[in-house]
Amino acid sequence: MTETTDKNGDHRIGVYVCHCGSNIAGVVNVYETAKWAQEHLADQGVVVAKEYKFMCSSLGQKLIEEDIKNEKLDRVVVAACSPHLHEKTFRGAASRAGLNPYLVEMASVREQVSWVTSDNALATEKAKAMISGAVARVREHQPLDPIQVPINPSTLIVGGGIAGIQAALEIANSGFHVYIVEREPSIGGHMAQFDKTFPTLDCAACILTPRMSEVGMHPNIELLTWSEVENVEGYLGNYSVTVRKKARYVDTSLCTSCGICEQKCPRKVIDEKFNAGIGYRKAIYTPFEQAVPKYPVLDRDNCTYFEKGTCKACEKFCGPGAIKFDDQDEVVTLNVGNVILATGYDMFDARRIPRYGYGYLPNVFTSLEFERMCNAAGPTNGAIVMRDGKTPPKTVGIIHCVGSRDHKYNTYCSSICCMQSLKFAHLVKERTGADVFNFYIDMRTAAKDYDEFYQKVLEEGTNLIRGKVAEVTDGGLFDGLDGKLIIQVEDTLIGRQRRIPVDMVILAIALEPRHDATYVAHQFGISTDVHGWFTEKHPKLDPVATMTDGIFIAGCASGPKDIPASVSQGSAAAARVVSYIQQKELALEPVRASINAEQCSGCRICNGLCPFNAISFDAEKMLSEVNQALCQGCGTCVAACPAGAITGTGFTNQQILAQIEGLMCVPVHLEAAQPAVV
Amino acid sequence: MTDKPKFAMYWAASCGGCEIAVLNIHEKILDVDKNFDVVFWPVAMDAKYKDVEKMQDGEILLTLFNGSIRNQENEHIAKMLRQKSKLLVAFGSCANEGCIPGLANFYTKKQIFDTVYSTPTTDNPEGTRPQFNFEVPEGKLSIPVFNPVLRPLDSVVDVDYHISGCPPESHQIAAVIDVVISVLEGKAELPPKGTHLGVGASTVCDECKRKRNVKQIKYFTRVQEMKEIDPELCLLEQGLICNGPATASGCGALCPAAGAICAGCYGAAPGVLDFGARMVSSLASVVDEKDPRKIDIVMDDIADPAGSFYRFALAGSLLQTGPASWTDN
Amino acid sequence: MKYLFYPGCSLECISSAYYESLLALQNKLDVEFEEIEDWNCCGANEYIALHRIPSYALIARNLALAEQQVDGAKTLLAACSACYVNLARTAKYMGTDRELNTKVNDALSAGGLHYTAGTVQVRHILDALYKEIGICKIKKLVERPLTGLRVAAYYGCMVLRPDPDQRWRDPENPTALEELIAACGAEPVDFPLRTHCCSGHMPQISTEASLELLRRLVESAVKSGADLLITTCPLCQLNIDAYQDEMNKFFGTSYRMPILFFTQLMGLAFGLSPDALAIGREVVSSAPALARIGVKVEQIPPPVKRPPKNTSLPMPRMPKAYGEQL
Amino acid sequence: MTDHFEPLIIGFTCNWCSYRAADMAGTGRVKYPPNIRLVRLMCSGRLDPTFVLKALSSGADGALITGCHPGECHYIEQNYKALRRVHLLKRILKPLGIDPQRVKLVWASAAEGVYLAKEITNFVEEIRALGPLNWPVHTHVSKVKPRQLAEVPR
Amino acid sequence: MAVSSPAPEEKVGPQSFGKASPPPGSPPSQTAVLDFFRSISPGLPNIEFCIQCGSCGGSCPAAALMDHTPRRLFALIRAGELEEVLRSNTPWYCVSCYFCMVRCPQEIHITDIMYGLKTLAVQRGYTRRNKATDLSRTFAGFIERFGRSFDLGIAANHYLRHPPSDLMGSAKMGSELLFKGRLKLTPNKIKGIPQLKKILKRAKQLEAVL
Repeated sequence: MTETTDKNGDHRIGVYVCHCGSNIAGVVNVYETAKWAQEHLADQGVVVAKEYKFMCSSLGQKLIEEDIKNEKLDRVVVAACSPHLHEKTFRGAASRAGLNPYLVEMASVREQVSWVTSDNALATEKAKAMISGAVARVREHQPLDPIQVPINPSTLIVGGGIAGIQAALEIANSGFHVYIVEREPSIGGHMAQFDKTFPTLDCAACILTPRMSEVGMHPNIELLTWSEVENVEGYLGNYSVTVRKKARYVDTSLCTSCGICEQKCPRKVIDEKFNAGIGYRKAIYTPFEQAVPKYPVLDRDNCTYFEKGTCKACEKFCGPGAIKFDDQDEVVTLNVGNVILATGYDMFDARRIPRYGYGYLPNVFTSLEFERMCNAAGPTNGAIVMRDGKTPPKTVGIIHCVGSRDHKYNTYCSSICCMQSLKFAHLVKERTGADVFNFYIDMRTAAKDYDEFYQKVLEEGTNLIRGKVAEVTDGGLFDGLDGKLIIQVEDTLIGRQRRIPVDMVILAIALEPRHDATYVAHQFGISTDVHGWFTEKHPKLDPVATMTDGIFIAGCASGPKDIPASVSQGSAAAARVVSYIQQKELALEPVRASINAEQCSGCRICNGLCPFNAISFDAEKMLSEVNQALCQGCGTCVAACPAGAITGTGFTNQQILAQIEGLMCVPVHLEAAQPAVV
Repeated sequence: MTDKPKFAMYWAASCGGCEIAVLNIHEKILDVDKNFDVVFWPVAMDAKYKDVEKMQDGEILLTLFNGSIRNQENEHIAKMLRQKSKLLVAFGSCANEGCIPGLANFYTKKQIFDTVYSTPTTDNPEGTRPQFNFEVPEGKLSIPVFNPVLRPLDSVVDVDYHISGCPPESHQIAAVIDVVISVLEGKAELPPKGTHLGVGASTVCDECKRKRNVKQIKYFTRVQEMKEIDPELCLLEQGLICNGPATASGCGALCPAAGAICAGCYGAAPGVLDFGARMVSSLASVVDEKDPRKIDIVMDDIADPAGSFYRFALAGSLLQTGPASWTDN
Repeated sequence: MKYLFYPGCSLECISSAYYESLLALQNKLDVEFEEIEDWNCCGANEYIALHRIPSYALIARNLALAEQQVDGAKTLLAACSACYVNLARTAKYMGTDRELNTKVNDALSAGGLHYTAGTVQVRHILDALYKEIGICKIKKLVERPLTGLRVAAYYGCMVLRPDPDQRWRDPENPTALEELIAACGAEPVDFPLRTHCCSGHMPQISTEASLELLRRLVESAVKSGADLLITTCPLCQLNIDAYQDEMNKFFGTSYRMPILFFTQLMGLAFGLSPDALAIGREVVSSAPALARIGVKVEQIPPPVKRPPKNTSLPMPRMPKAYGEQL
Repeated sequence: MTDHFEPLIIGFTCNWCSYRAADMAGTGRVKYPPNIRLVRLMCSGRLDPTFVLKALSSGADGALITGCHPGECHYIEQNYKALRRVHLLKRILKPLGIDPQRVKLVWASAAEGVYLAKEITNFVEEIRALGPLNWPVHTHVSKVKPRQLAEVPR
Repeated sequence: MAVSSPAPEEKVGPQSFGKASPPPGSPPSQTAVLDFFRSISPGLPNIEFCIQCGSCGGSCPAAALMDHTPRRLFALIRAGELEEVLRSNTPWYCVSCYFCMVRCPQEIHITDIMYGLKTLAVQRGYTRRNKATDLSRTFAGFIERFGRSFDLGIAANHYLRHPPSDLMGSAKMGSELLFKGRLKLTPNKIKGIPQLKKILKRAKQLEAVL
């Protein structure tokens, strides 16, 4: 392997030492180094060793190209800066000279030697060592060709919330086909449940509905509502995703969505989903007026017919006979090039904090319940009332940070609750004139016009109390306060404990990752953070991409966001996807693992190691195989294979072992050494 | 008689099992006798070193050398046989990677002697130790010096072929003899130098019949600690440290078939540098823990990591032995 | 089943009722409480206010003695909540805080003692009854169901908090006593302040403040329609029981809310006689309330008239065992 | 050999974090001893114990393995494999009488150039304190020839 | 850690966190503050994480009586106002209900810290003769003497110093308890008193050098 059978230079290697102005030459004796390489590495096949002021300059590159041609070089080592800067440059030069670009190796003598070493002599020695390492390594290099993968132009978007809708429209409008898979009967997501949106207070429905219908009618968009992703296979440009379309018991081809079935259905059930549990729906229903698509769904678990075998009211009254009791789940396979995950968030379960009384104190509501209550199309038609359904509250307490910023629940800040709570304060004032108390730890209103909104709410005379509420109770009251709720809190600004009686409490509950987020992440081969939010490729510079090529994320799937942020992420993700699609074909770095079938023993040790599911096991042949396009080239399986059957191109054992030996052959010179400690 | 090509077999530091394996080829031994003139085989016949010394260089055609290089005698004979033979074959695990005797490399010469000559089980009140050179009235006595480090044959002399195994499978020995004979008869070509005869391209798992799943090891255990062993399932997945995944195939996976772990006597798979490192790397990769403390808890279950991963290959490994042994004399 | 047992000072006299009723349960539940030889006071919350290391040493002495008595039974039960917390906290910190451990053991060694962290499991009686013996078994033992008796469960603080060993699912929303009450055939009422503070040692420090806290408790208990309170803590019992008159005087109220120990209630359900359970030692007599036991109250069927149209919005549904699904 | 001992250390770096950290140290002109020589891997998960043994047995006095912080691996979770391998590797070095401290695992993100430089400096000093490993050169002969296969029937 | 060390330079006044006391007005180094907290409370008190949310003050049943809420104390300590903290009555009104501790979003060991502050206040001689300290002292006295608490004794002792607001009421209650056999006239004494005394003596020495 590393010990080379050919001491008489069957390779013809060129070594090029860059001065980088004085950056390198100022510390490393480049002339001596080049000379040394020429002499001492001749037996390794070094035939040319030159130094030059700026290797990366066009002249420097020319120099290399000429040598490759004239000296018939078959390997090149450039001792200059970090490969992260100029590897591409010198590879380019090589290929222009007709040499396979992957036969070039760089020694980073600037970042790793001249810039970090104080003693010049020692620096020169280290430079030599690194060059000899690079030479030894490059001897083992093999010519490689980049992997070309075609990009399937259609895209899958998981989740039909505002982020998903935005992304879908962007892509569809640029002329490419989009599938939206939505778990619920209608798209719209959480935003459809809201009433007003901060800070502008325009009604959510008014701005969302047009977009929903646009999606519904768009020729390039195919909606799969009431459906869930079952399985994902493939890789960038060529994903094949199987989707289960849950039985709707309504033949959408016949249904005119007249809504008669819903009217006639005798069965009334609590609407846990869209109405957040404070409203009712029928057993056959469309979640809300402007639902897209508007076809109803039959809720099998609550349908009298499925329970008792009689009723069929819907069927009787349905003109076109669209009710289909024998409807079955259907599994379809979608072939797409890219995927955008806009799966959104779940709401924190306030019952986990018993001291706030949600669940047994009737007049404690969650923020989502309250949104529904405010919503003109909601259970109370927008009337703000207490749990009895008629009395409007005279005093309302709004508690921030419920389930956020707390080590027992979620340590992060849910970022929207402050503004949402201020919005609630405004709505309560506006509609009931009640006194409002907002209990906050820190007021976070950092975005355009948000703080102005805060000012506005202050102006309306809302009581803002800085303090995390200790408890909400109906016990231990003085007379005359019966039926009231006592909010016990330390008003940290006056440093005193206060017990504030209110009629109604609203808990601004945290945003949490979807309960099945980690499962979904695993399906698509991406990762989640400790909380379960999807992790971005880079939190700042690449917030919508993931570590897996061709899988993008948008909206709250990667962490709490308000509507503007989610929308812009939708567009961003769409832009990334479109740019991929328009390239039609993509070249991937040929740093890949491959398994030698003859050597593989099928022990299956490597199978579980690949986070990108690139390794599959062929039970027939009892062999494991690597899918070249899925492989990201980390080399973990290479290192793990007990039979040494896996090789990782670009970083083979031979190359690395050779480099180690090469690096070793120049000791840290004792003559040169004043103790080299900084 | 003498025109027959000459055959020799020698044992250095070894147990003699290899010789028995040779005898296990049954009547084929007659072919050996028919085709060869057996000149030197201390176990089988009387022979003197000086007879060998007298021979011409390369006079012996085929020498099967089993056993590792423990002392200067081994070393001397190894060099002599190298000189006298055309084909020197490292025969068996000892000669190839040190085998069980190689485990002595975990200790220094001193520790070894202490163990041998002054433990309670040894009746040696004066604590006498071997004197390599000893003056007696009759003159000077000397016994072979004990090397601080046990080494496999190929780190002392150049070796033409390797036959793995502890001991090598008899049918493979027979096969080798067939080849050599057919070469003699000009029917076949010699395989390239350095070839490992009788070794497969892959590892023991390739020949193992046990069914296996994606590996996720939560704990390690030992046979004696288990209630029962699943006869179907891969031993590794049952928490047993089976060296099968890293051990060159060729033996037919006899041990795992019998419900015993593969100890690794066939040495590392082709192209592999260090046997232990392969086991370390692959096992560690499939341990199903992320928390350093939990990882340590799992790994505490491995009674003797170095011992189990280097049971046969220590003397042939990259490190070969501890630093103390190198300096010790 | 055998347990090491640390009664604590208050059980000696001021809450002897707790002690006696507890012992009375022994053979019913066939458990054995082996009292620690020559145990000393845990120092409540007073000693630790003056000295840090000494207070831990004071407590650790009991642990060390317990360790000597450990044989098979390594669970140490405390009846008094304060004692329980003190013992449990010390046992925990002896394990987690090396510095404290060495110092305390140093001190103990002066008395020829030593405590090895982890040798003794400290638990509260309620915790042991609820988790180890179990509601089912208790149900089986009930001979005289307390049907018709409305009981408010009052936990107080320290049995639930700080819960050093994470014994309870939720330190603010316990269900153990309620389940116990139900098992005894009585009816647990919804008592909002059941985990609130009885004002501890405040009567001695600031009477007014303590009376206010007591008033909240008693009032809320009365509002919740309870016939009597049951508790797990001597101090809670003492405060609510003994200071009720003073409280009434102070606020001009006239509450008579009796408070018993949960062991006494269990005893009754197991068919033991009131005086065997030392019932009657409470200041606010529980006699009127207990008079109802055994008396079948007639269930008058509600008048059949159409209820007014229900406009109310549905409540969020509480799953049965809520903690499980969290 | 003079009594003055200069350790020779081979460092294995992850292309995405620690190698970039090394670049960062460079651009920041953060000085550290030249006793370390870095080998670039795509990921600490590529770290094969063979590399470490090879380094030690061919003259290195120590080996530094660096990778992304747990949970930040560019390849999601491969650095945990490196972590486990190092754990087990140390366990086989000990019985051979090689101080496990000669192998060190350091997490360094692409931003932590200064930190990496500090860690390198520390490690060099630690190794200096442990003294030379000076492995005899004669040990690695023919160890690296690949084993060829026989064409003979098996 | 040398908070209550008897060494003279440690006595430079309440500002001292065991380190050299900072010039007036300048805040103490936060590390010193953390060491301080670790020194007065076992385990890891987590105090560095306090976000001043007031869960503690809100939950505290005795908050009404306190001159500072617990939250405020932590802020004061961070600001170097140790004197005011030690003069504060807050720790003395703590009834150890542990609400603050289970509710604190940052899992700070508030109650333990309160104990710590009490002991420190006592050791540094900040405790005015207030009811709470006296109660503790009386209680402690009985324990050290008998190894058990002695309700009647303690009550008598305490009420002699601080007569209860309505003496008659208390007397009536006392007699009732007595009558119900819930008060003993003589204290119980444990056998191991000498042993206990030795232990506490040693412990106090250790406390001193802490």
